Amino acid sequence: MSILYDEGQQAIATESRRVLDARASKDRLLKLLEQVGEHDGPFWDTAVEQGWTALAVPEEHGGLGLGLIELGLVAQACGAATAGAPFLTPGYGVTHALVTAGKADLAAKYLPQIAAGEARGAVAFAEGTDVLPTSPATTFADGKLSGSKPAVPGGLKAELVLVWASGANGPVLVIAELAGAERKAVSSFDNSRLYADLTFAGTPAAVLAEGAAALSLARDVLARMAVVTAHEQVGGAEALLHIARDYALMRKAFGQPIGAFQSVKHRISEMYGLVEIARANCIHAAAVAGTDEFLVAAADARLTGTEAYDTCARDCVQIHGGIGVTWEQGLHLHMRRARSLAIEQGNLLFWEDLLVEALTGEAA
Amino acid sequence: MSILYDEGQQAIATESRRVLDARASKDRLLKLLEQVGEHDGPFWDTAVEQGWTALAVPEEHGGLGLGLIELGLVAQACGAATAGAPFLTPGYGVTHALVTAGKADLAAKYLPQIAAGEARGAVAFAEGTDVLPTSPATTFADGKLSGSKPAVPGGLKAELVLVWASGANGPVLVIAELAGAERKAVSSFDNSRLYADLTFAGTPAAVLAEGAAALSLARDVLARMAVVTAHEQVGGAEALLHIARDYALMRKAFGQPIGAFQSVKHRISEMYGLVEIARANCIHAAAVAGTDEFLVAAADARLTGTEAYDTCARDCVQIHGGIGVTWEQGLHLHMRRARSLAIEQGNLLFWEDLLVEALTGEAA
Amino acid sequence: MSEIETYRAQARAWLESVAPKYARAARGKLNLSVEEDLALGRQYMAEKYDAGYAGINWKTEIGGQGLSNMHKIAFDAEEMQFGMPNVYFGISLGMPIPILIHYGQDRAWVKERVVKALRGEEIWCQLFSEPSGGSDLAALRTKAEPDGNGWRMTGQKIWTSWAQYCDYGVIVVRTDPTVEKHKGLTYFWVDMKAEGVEVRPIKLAGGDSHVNEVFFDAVRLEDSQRMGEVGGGFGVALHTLMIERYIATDSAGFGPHLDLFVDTARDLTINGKPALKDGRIRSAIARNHAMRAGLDSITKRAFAMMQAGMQPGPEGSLQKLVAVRSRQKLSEMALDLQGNQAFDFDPHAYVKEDWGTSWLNAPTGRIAGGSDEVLLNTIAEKVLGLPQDHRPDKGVPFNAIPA
Amino acid sequence: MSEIETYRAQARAWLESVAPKYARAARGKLNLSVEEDLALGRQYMAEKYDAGYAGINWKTEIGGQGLSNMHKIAFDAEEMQFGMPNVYFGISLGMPIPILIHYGQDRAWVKERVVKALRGEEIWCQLFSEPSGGSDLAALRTKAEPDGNGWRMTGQKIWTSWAQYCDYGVIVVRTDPTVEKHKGLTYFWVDMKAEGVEVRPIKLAGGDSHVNEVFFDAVRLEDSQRMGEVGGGFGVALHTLMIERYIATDSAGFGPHLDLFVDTARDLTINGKPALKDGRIRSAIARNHAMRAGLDSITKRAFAMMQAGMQPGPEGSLQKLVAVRSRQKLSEMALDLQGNQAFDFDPHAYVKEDWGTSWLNAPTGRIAGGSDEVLLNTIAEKVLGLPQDHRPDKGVPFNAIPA
Repeated sequence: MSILYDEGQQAIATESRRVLDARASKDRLLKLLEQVGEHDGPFWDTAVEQGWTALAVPEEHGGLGLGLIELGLVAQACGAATAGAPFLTPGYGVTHALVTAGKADLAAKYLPQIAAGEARGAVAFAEGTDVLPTSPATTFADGKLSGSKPAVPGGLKAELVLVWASGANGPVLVIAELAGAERKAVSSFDNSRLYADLTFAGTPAAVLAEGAAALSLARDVLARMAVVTAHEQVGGAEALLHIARDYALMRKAFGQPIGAFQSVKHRISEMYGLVEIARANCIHAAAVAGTDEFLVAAADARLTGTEAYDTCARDCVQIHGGIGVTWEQGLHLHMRRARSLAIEQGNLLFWEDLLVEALTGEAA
Repeated sequence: MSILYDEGQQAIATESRRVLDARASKDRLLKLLEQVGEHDGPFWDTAVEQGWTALAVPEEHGGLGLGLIELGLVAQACGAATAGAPFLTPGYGVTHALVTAGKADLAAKYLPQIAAGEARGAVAFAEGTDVLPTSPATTFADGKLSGSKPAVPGGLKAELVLVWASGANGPVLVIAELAGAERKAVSSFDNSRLYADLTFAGTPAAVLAEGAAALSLARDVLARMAVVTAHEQVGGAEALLHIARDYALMRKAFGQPIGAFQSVKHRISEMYGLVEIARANCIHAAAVAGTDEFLVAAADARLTGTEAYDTCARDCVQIHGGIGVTWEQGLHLHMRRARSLAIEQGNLLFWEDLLVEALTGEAA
Repeated sequence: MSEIETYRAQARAWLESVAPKYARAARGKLNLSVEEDLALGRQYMAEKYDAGYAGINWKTEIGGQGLSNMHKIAFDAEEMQFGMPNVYFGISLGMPIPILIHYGQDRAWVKERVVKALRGEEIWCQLFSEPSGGSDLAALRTKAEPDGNGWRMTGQKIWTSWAQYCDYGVIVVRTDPTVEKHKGLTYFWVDMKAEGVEVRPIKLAGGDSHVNEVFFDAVRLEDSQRMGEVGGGFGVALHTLMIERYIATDSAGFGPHLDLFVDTARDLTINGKPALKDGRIRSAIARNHAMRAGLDSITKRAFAMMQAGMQPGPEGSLQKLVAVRSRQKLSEMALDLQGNQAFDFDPHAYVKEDWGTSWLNAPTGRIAGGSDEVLLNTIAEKVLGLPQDHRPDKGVPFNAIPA
Repeated sequence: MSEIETYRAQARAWLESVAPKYARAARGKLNLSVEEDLALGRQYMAEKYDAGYAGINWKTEIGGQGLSNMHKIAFDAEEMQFGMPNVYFGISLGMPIPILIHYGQDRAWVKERVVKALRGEEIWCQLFSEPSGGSDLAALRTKAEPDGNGWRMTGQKIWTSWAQYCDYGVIVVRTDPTVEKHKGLTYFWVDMKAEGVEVRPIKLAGGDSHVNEVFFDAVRLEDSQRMGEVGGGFGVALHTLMIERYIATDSAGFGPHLDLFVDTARDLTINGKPALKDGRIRSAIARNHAMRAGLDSITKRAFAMMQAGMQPGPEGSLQKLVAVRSRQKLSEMALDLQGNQAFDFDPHAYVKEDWGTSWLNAPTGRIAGGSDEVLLNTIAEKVLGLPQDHRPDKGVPFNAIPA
């Protein structure tokens, strides 16, 4: 649990950034914004080809046996590129659940498919505004799921879904194949996230954990996904910091680069501060995954990641002036992604309350 | 209820500012900070001499029969001068209670003394962190008060006190002469406020209102005092805005006035915005006193007044750099006053909750 | 009931009488294209003119009703609640027409334009910003060169609202590149249908295209189209922006009213508890209410002073700066509060009634009509007397400034 | 148990052994004057030196222990919890002594000074700021003119911490007014007891006087007191500030730990409900925790990198900027929360354990050792490569700049 990246991790960071830069296409991403139900195929092919789907899968199941640190670094590169598919984070959530739950048969059945990119994962915990409802309305009985989950990221095209439901005795965490569920595409401001309302009507599903074990596993999965998302947010925020910096050096007003005006200059310095604080929290959180410190560290990373990406999106656009709000220029790709990532895995209010409860023992 | 000041009101504003400027003494005020239990005698003499104590007292009781608008303008001038005595605001609270309660005998007895500056008023509503406790621990029975009120502004030297207490059937609003109470000076960061812990052990008191009437009168008194305080905050904030502006024009760094640097320039513009928004709320609140709109308008004025004074205190000191934090330079007089006024009449949290309850009907 | 109250009641009665045809509630169901909605808007403006509610506070001799600002405010307040299809005419009647009234040379022609603009038969746009200029009005490059007894104009403007539907525009161009940059500008009106004028819509981040690039290729201008002195364009432009400050105020920052935030929160829970009970939500409601109330009081006072023949204070310049910036964050919060439900998004939803479009379009509001930074500078320099930023180009002839 | 952990345990044992005499808990009862507390502090430093906990990560040949940064961090973390009387020696050992070790010419003399400073027998101060200079280091006016084989120094410094108790100081002065302003500076050490040196304490807003004005009237400096090249003073000064960045970090912004805020809130109610249940308080706790955790992780990583022989990233420069600014607002909130009870105030309360003094002294923290604005500029220019602000004085010889 070192807080300094080793050579292998640095290589993953550099390589993932390199390959995404090489294959980036703003036009493709802009087109996706106006197409409900489409994601960025080329990006996802890259992810599979690069083995990102296999990163956290144990070697005996055809994976690379790596963990949150490595996945975080990939997510950071994806965030910088406003990656056009939502499967990486929930895919990791499903993977971690399968690896941890101790159901050898399910692990053996699904993990190789996930590693190979044949099965894409979605995670359906939330109902209404509850990120992890105490007693979910979605029910599980006799091996079958009933109920619905609104606007699940990646839900429209994933093959597997990890569902938080109510069982006979308390909550259960189950895994189901989405072929057996009804999906309705949700038209959103960030359409490549493939949000879908999922309806289960007797959908076959298998139990990963029950009762208290289910709750702690679900929390762990959620916290880990939040840390991956925080890395993605840092990547996006850092990209915006650099875009703003470069524009401030190039663009002239009143006869000098706008970067020479303190309002622009100091705003960019503040962006830098938010990015570095969030990055430091991400590195720490990934390093302490699996320890008692993790939940608090995950909340710290998530809160600062969201603040950094939101603020950088606001300020980078502002620094650009008129050009910053055009469709073609594309800064709104980050602005939209900042919003979708701020909501996926639970908003600021949720994580503030969770953190304070962990720190003070006082529930909201 | 016009929102444009008439000539008389403009004259009061100009004259109160002029006389306070003429008699201002920073050294006197600085000395008071280190003396527990002393207030600025010369200032209070001025207040009495100028008839500010008589402003809101009806003419038949020796007053000027004016109201919140005029008192607000005087309070604004006092705020700019970080006036060295706390009696103006609670004095008005006591006056308004006497005028409104409809107890002719009490009004006839006390109002002339207040108008003449012979009786200075204090208001003791708060207990613990409760600004207006639902069931105060201080009790009133058989014409006598028992209990204590912590750190009452002006409590150390006032002659009269308006007390929020529990009576036989529900809350009561009573008036007592402080000669009959025990007072303990509280050493504070703004000593000329004359904070005192008041202890009543069978102190004789007279009832102004009981039950529901007491609650609505207490609320009205509190809201009116909050509007006076908001004017005082606007006066202080505006003074800091001007001090900052003047310093930014005079002080040079890197070969030019620091006011030419956008970080300083924009910060001062933001100060201006906060001052003008708070001022506009104050003018509106004073104009609608006595109408159904008043409580909401008072909360608006109070919230923006506190934000303006706090922010201007922080930023004016920051703009001054090292010199801004010296004792002699005296900006800390405003910084300290910003804090004491932010807490007297209830903090931001209290007024936020009160406002939202008025707007939505939803209690905290 | 005061005279204004009576007037307000009459106005409301008339608005209700035409609402079934024009109000947003009615139009919403029809899924009209922008062109269809505009056509309906023109009908509404004509009916409004015939009913005597157009140009309320303008002089009768140029086609107005000759009533007070208070009458105008009363009508606007009522009209706003119906969501009539008048958005296309806001700028036209807000800035260009008043400027035309003030500076136009041929008065008969001016009156004809005013009436047609009030009736919605003609629309005017305002051509200020340029690609290279950004927020620096004095850096304009579009030029007009003497051409016989008139001028020939060539160049490019950008961010021109509704230009694709406009008949005329007001424009600031450089007529003398050899003098200090803000001194070489002149103000004209231009026929948007004239030869050499090309309009290209710009698609914005939110997906719609009501702003445009406008190209001028050797467009002929008669000297009678000039408004103000040759070289006096900067002053006229500032005058236009002054008007804008008072016309374009909305303490909601042109986003949803705070009541919508309360309604949104009322139906939601945070970790199982009612959102309206949560201190964070209460704080957001309270602070925004206090801020907006302050801005509204500033506006009320400004109009009361104008009414009393006084010059309103400069605090009016705070409106857009403060309101739009806070609208942006409030909209973000309103979306976040809804959790996954916030993902359900309609890009065509009305920005004053929808948190999604309000959030997505807020940045345009913080930039259009003077960016936050320009407004802060203006307040610092014009109101508080602080020094200008360092300007290497100061005092340098325009054609000597390195591009 | 790792070697560091063992070391930490030993250190704690020793600290506990001397705590009854030196820890704040013990001293608190005695109401000591600053002078009495300082005397006790000198004793503590001597005991600490004898116990082998002084100069932990410094080379043995100049009087240190030759251990790693990790050992130093471990000891400091333990020591901080006891509140030992070491505040008077923090700057002395933090910046001047390391600079002396790096640049001092007479090594034997240097080692003697280092040991006496470590033992608390001598204290060093840092003389940078000047009345006219403010945050502009290169604008210093205190001058040293050649005088035989040495120099003669005249001028005034300000904001010098603990100068009234100091034996020596390090100072930057102008030795050549005829060159561009940052090029004419030279760095010396100075004997604070020398003839012509006068120290006048400055009373601060909080009421105490640990900073001073220092006047130099034709004070003689030997050339052997010079540190670095003639004209190289600016570089040495920046080196000093670099060290400061890593020595002086506290994610609490040198105010109370967040736990104190939680404890404060735990006992309070807001409108009758527990403060810790209120979303506004929860948000303040959560955001501050997240921010401070990030700063702590940055520091941990910086030391881990130094330990691994790498150069830590520039993000260390964020510490003071972010931490002190937020400490100011958190302290205000902590006071407001207490209502009237907050008025009860002790001006001598320890700033890290009291919201009143933390709030009142926070502004000094946002200005001393580089104001927020200077830090933001430094990050923008040195880290992000953004242009310098406009500087009319750039390239102009110092004596040609209008005062």
